[in-house]
Amino acid sequence: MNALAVLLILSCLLILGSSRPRVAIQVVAVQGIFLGLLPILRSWEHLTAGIWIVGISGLVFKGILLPWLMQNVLQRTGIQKETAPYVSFGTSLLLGIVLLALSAWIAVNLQLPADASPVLTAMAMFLVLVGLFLMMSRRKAIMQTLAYLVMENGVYALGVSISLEFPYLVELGILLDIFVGVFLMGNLLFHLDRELQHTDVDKMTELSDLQTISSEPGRDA
Amino acid sequence: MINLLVCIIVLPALMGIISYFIQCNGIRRTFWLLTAILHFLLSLKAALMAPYLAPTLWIGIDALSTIFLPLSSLLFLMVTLYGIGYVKREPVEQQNDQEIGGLYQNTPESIFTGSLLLFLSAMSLAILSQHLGLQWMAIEATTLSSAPLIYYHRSKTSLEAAWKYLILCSVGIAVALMGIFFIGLALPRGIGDLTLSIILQHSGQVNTKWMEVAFILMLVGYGTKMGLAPLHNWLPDAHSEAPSPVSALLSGALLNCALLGILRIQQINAAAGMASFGQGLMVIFGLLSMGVAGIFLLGQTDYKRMLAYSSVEHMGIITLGFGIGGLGAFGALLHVINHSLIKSPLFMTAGNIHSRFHTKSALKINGLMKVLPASGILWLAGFFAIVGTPPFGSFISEFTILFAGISSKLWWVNGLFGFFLILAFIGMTGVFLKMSFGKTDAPPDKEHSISVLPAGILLLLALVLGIWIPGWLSNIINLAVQMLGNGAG
Amino acid sequence: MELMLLGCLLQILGGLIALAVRDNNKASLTANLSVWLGCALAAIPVISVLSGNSINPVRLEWSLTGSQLVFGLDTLSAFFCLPFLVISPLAAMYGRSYLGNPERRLGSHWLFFNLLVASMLLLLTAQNVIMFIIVWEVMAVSSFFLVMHDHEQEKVRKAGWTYLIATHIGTIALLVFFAILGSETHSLDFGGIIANRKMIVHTGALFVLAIFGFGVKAGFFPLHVWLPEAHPAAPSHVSALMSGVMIKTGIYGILRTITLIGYTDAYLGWALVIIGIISGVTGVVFALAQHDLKRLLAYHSVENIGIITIGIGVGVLGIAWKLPALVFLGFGGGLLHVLNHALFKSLLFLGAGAVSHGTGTLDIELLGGLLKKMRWTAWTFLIGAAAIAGLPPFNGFISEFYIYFAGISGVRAFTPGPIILAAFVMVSLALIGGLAVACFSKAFGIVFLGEARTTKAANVHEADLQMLTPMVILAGLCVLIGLAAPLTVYLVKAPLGTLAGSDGFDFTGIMHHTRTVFGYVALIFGILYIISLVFYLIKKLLPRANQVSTTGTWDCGYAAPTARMQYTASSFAQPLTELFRSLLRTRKTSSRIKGYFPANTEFHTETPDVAKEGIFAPIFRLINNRISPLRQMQHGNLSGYLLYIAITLIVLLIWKAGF
Amino acid sequence: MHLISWLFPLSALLLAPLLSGIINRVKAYFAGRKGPSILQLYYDLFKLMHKSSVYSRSTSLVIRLAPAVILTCLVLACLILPWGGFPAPVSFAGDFILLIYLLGLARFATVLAALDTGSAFEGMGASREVQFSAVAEPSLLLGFLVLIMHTGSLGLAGIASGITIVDWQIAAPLLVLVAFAWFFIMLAENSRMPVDDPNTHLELTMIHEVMVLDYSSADFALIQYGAALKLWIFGGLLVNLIIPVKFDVVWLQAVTFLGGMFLISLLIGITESITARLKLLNVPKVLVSAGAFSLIALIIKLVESYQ
Repeated sequence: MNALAVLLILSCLLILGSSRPRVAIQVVAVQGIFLGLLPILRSWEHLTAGIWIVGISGLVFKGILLPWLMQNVLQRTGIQKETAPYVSFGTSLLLGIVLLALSAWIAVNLQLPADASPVLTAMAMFLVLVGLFLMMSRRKAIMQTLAYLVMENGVYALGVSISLEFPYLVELGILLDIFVGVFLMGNLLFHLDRELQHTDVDKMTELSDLQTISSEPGRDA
Repeated sequence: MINLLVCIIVLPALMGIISYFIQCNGIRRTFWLLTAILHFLLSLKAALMAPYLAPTLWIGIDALSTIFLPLSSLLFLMVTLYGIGYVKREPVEQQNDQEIGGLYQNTPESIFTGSLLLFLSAMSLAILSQHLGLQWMAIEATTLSSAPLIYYHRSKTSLEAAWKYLILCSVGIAVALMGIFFIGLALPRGIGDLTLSIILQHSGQVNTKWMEVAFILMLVGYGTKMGLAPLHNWLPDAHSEAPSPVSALLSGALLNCALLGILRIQQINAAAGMASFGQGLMVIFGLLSMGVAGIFLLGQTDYKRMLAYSSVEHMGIITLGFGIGGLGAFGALLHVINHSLIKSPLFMTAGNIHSRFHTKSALKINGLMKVLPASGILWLAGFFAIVGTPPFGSFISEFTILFAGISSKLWWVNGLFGFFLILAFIGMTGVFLKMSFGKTDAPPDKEHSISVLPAGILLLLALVLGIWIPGWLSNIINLAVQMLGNGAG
Repeated sequence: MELMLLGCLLQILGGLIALAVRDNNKASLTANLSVWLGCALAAIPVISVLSGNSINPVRLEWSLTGSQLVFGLDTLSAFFCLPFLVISPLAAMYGRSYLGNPERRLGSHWLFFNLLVASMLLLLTAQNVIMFIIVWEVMAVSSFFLVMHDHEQEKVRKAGWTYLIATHIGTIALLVFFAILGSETHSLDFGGIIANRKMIVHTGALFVLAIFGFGVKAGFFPLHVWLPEAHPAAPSHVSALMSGVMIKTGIYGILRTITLIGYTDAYLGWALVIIGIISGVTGVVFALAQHDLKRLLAYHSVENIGIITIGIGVGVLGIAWKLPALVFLGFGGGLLHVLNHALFKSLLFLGAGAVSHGTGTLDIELLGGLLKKMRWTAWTFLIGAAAIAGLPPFNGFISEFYIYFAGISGVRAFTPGPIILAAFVMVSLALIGGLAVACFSKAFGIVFLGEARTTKAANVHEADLQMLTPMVILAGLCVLIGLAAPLTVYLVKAPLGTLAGSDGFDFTGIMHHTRTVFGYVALIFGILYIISLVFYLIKKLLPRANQVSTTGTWDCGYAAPTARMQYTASSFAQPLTELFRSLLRTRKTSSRIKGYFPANTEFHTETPDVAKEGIFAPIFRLINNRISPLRQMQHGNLSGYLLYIAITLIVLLIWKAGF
Repeated sequence: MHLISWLFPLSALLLAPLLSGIINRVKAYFAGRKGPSILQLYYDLFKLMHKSSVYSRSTSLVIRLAPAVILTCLVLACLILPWGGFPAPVSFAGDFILLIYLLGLARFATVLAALDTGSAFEGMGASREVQFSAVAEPSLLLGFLVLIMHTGSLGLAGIASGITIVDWQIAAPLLVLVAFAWFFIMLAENSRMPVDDPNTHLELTMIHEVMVLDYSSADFALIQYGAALKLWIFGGLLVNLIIPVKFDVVWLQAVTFLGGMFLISLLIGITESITARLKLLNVPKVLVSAGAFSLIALIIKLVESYQ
C-alpha cells in the first residue's frame, strides 16, 4: 500500500516535470487505476461488495473514462505542449518536493486516528496541493483540466485514507459529477480552441474591471 | 410523503432530459412553463406540509429548506415567464456583437431549456438533501448544469466567463469535499455516516480541531460558489456574461444554495457548541465581501457587473448577519429572501435594457424612463430596493442586522458595515441615475408585459415584505435561527 | 388622530389617482384637492393639541417590530405640523399653475408631491423607530423624484445625485443612531425609549449621530452641500416645500432626540449654538456670493437653520443652567423661527419661481426692473425679503428678537456661561442680520429695481392669479405675525410642554414679561405702518406736490447710459465677499486687457461651495485614490484567482486551525 | 411724568437739524471761515418742501415710498431713546434691539431706493453702506452687552439711568472703551469723517450722499431730516453713556442732555476738522477694531465678575 502511495507521488512529480499534455494524461490514467485499487487494497481483509463497487467504479471513471475523454479532446484540438508555464518545469519539480514535505508535515500534524494511514494522507494532500499548484502555474487550459483531475484524485485519496465511505449512490454521484465536469471542461476547451484559436488561459483576460470602472465615480451621473 | 420531495427533485430532471430531445420550440416552452408551475406548486405544498414531513434518510425538509425551496421555485417560475419571452426574442442565427467585436451564435434552445431544468433539479436537491455528501453532489451539479447556461451566447467573453466559472467553482467544491471528509474524521470513530441527523446526534463528541479544519475548508469551498470575497472572482464575469434570466437565477437562487451548504455546517458547529468559531469567520468574510464589492461598485460603468458586485455585497451582508448570530441570523435569513426578490427582477430588467440598447455600458444609456417606461420604473424601484430604502423589505433586514450588530457591541463591525453600505450606495447611484434619467432622442418603446410583469411581481413581494412580515414566515425563520444556534457571537 | 391619518391616506390616494389620470389638468386638480382636504383634516387634531387637549394615539398591531405601531401627536409634533399644513396646500396650488399643461404627463410628479406631503405629516406623528425611518426615507425618495422633475438638464441630474447621496448617508447615520438607541433601551417605541432612557450609555455618540444624521437634512454647515444644488434644480413650488418645510424635519429630529434621550448637560447646548452660528454665518456669506436667485435662497436656508439651531441651543443651555427665561425664549425663538422661515422662505421661492416663469432665467445679473411689470410678485417678494432679513415690522424680526432676548436674559445670572453665550448670540445674530440685509438688498434691488438688463427681463409677464394667491397669503401671514407678536408666546408655549415639561420650569413669569415686551413691539409696528402712511400722504399735501417731472437718472454727465451699465449683483456684493474671501474662495476668470482702446472684455466670478470643494470632494478623491489600486485585484487572470483561493485557505488554516 | 416723557422726543424732532449746523460751524471755525448759519439745515428743509418733484424714469414706487419709511423708522427710534434718567415714552426690556433694527429698516429702504434708480453710482454707495453697517452692528451690540452687564438692566431706560458718576469712578476703563467704540460707529453710521465726507463732490468716493443723488424736493427734505435724526439718536446714545450726571428734575436733566448733545456735535466737528478720510478698504478694519474695544471691555467685565 505504501508502495502504491510512493508510485502515486512519483507520478505527480512526472506531471510536474512534463511539458506534454499527452504524457500527463497517461500519468493521470495510471493514477486513476492506482486509486481505484486503493480502497480494495486498503480493506483487503474484510472486503465488502460496496468496496468492490467503489473501487471498480473509481478505476473505471478515473483510470479509463476520464483519460479517454481528455485524449479525445487533445486529439480534436491538437494542442501540442505547454511552452512557457508561469513556473518553469525545473522549479516546479523543486517546488513539488517542498509541497511533498509540506503535505507530510500536515499529515503528521493532523494527529490522525489510529486506523488512518499517515502515508496515504500525506500522498492525498500532496495530490491536492500539486493539483492546485499546476492549475495556477500552467497556461494551457488542458493542463488546468488535468490538474483539476489530479486534485480530485487527491481528494478521493484523502477520503480513502481516512477511511471515509459514502453511500454508493453518493459515491457514484460524486464520480459522475466529476466526469460531467471534465466533460464540460473538455467541451469548453474545444470551443476555446475554435473561438479563440488558442487555449492559453493568460490570454483570457477580456473580463476584468480594469476598463469598466471610470476613474471619477459619480461624475458622469 | 417522501414521494413529494422526490417528485420535486426528479420532475424537473426528467423534464430537462426530455427537453433536450424536443425539437418543436412551442411544445418545449410549454413543457418548461408547466414544469415551473408544477414545481412551484409542489414546493409550496411541501413548504406548507413541512412540519409534518418527518426527516428521512437523505432528503427532508426542515425550517431552512422551507425558506429556500419555495423561494427558489418562485424565482424559477418568474424567470420562466420572463425567459420564454427572452428566448423568443433571441435570434437563432449567427450575429455580430459590436461590443466584443466578434461573431456569436446562441446555444440551441433545447440545450438551454434542458440545462435550465436540470439546474432547477440540482438546486432543489441541494436544498432538500439532508446528507452532506448528497448536498455536495447537488451543489456541484448546479455548477455543471449552469455552466452551459452561462455559455448561452457562445461569444468569446461568455466562453471565458464559463471557463472561469467552471474551474473556480470546481476547485472550490473540491475543497468543500475535503471539508466533508474532515467532518467524517471529526466524528467519533465508527459512525461513518454523513447524514445530517446522525451527525447532529453525535455532535457532542466531535473532535473540535478537525471540525474547525472542516469548517474552514467548507467555508472556503462553498464560499467560492457563494461569491464571498476574495473567492468571488468568477461571479462578476459569469453574472455579466450570462443571459439575463440565467443571471437572475444565479444571483437569486444559486448563491443561496451555496449559502445553505455553509449553513449546514454552521448548524453542526452550533450543535457541537462551536458556533462562535464559525461566526467569527463569517463576520470577517462578510465584511470583506462588502468591502471588495464596494471597491468595485464605486465607479463601475458596466451595469450587469454592477449588479453582480451588488450580489457579492449582499452575500457579504447575509454572511455578516449569520456571523453576528441571534437576531442577526434572523435578519440574514430575511435578507436572503429580500435579496433574491430584488436582485432577480433587476437582472431581468437589465436584460430588457440590454436587448433595447445592445450595450452593457451605463455610459451609453440615457433616459430609460422615457425610452422604456416600464423597465425604467422597475429599474429605479429595484435600485431603491437593493440599496435598502424603506419601505422595501431589504431595509428591514439590513436594519435588523445592524441592530443585532449594535446590540452585540461590535462597534468596528458596525462602523465598517455602515461605511461599506455608503460606498456601495454611492457606486450604484451613479449608474442607476445615469441610466434612468437624462435627455435622449430615442423613441419610446412599447414593452411586452411578459418581460416586465415577473420582475414587477417580485419587486412587489419585496415591497410587501417591508411593510408586513407574515407570522408564519417569522416563525419559520425563528425556527431556522434556532437550528443555527442562539448564541450571539 | 384618526382624522390626521385619514388625511394622509387621502393625500396618498389623491396622488395615486393623479398618476392614473391621463389628463394633466385633471391630475393636478385631483392632487390639489386631496392635499387641501388632507391638510384640512389633519389640521383639526393639530389645532386641538395645540390648544391644550391631548389626543389618544392610534395603535395598530404590526408584525414587523414585534410591537405596536403608534401614531400620536404631542405638542411638539403638532407645532411642527403648522408650517407643513400651511405651506403644502399653497405650494400645491402654486404648482398647479406653475407646471401648467406640458406635453409630458404630470401624474408621477403629483404622486411624489402628495407622497412628500403625506410622509412629512406621518413623520411627525410616527412614534415608532421603524415607522419613523420608513417615512423618513419615503420623504427623501419622493423629494428626490421631485428634484429630478427636469431631469433632462444635466445640472438637475447632478443635483439629484448629490441630494440622494447626502440624504442616504444621513439616513445611515440615523439607522445607527436608532439601532443604538433601541438596543440600549430595549424598545423601538418612543414611549418605551423614554421609559427606559436611564439605560442609555452612549449619550454622546447618540447626539453626534443625531446631529449628523438630522443635520444633513436640516442643512447644517458643512453637511448642507445638497441644499444649494437641489433647491435650484427643483420646480419652485417644490423648492418652497423642501426649503420651507422639509428641512425642518431635521430640526424636528434633533428636538425629538432631545425629548427621547432627555437632557445631558451644557455641552449639547454649546454644540448646537456653535453649529448654529457657523451655519448661519457661512450660509449668509455664501448667499451673498451667488448669482442664481434660487441658489441664493438655498444658502439662506442654511443661514436660517443656523438661527433656529442657535435658538434651540440656547434653550438646551437654559435647561442645563436651570434658567427658565433661556428655555422659554431660546426654544420659543427657535420654534417660532421654524414657522416664520417656512412662511417667508416659501414666499421667496414662489416669488423666484414667478420670476423664472416670467423671464426664463434665474440669473440675477440678467434681470432688473421687474417691479414695473410684476407688481404683485415684487411687493410680496419685498415683504419676504425684509422678513427673512429680520427687519421690522415683519415676522422674522419677532423670532430673532426672541433669540436676542434669550441671549441677553441670561446676563443677570452673573455667571460667565450665560454672558459668553450672550456675546456669541448677539454678535452672530447681528452679523447674520446685517449680511442678510445686504444680501436681500442685492437680491431684490438687482432683480426687481432699476432697468431691465436684458430683453428677457424686459419682456416679463406677471404670474397668474393661482400663483399670486399663495404668495399674497404668505406675505399677509408675515405681516400678521409681526403685528400679532404678543400672541406668539401662547403659540410657542405649547410645544415647550413636551420639550421641557418634565423639568419643572415655571414659565408664567417670563411668559408674561415676554408678552408685555411684544406688546410694545407690536405697538411700534402698528405706529410704523400708520406714520409711514401719514408721511407719504403729507408729501401729497405740500404746495407743489402735484408738479412732477420725469427725467433720466443722474449719470454724472455721461452721454450714453445703458441699462447694462447699472451696478451688478456681483459688484454690489463685492466689498463683502472680498471681506470673506478666505472663506468663499471665489474663482475669478477674466480676459486680459490689451491695447489702449480695448473693445470687449469679460469678467466672471463663480463661488463653489467650500464644503463641497474643500471637504467632500477631497474625501471622495482620497477614497477613490486609495481603493483604485485595489481594483487590480480583478485582473481577469484565472491563475491569480486560483491563487486567492489557495492563499485564503492557507491563511485561514494557519491562523484559525493552528497548523 | 407721562406727558413730560413725550416732550423729549418732540424736542429731538425739533432740534435735530441743529446738530449739523453746529458741526458745520465748528468745521468752518477750524478752517478759518465764517461758515453757514447754524440754522442752515432748517432753511434748506423749508426750501425743499416748496420745490416741485423730479423723478427718474427708471424709478418705481419704491423711491417715492422710501423717504416716508426711513423717516418713520427714525422717528420711532426717537421714541425709544431715553434721556439720561428719564425713560423714553416707549421703553421695555430689549428695546435697544428694536432700535437697532429700526435703523436697519431705514437703511434697507435707503439702499433699495438707491438701487431703484438703476444708477451705478448709487448702487456703489448702497453696496458700501450695507458692508459697513453689517460690520458696525455687531460692534454696537457688543457695546450694549457690556452696559447691560454693568447695569444689570435689559432696557435702554435702565442702562441710561444706570450709568452714574460712581460707575465712571469704578469702571472708567470699560466705559471709555465702549464710548470710544460707539463714537466711531456713530461717525461711520452717519457718514462722517473719517469714514465718509459729507461735503465731498466726487460721486465715486461717497457713501451716503451718493445714495440720495436722485431725490428732490420734499423727498429730499425727508431724507435730510432723517439723517439729522439719525445723528441725534446716535448722539443721544453716546450722551447717555458719557454724561453720568442724572437729575430727577426735568429741566435740569433736559439741559444736561442737550448740553451733552452740543458737546457731541463739537466733538464731531473737531474730529472732522482734524482727521483725513480713511481708505474705504480700511473702514471695515476700523469698525472691527471698534467691536474689539467692546469685546475687550466685555472680557474685562467677565473677569471682574468672576473674582
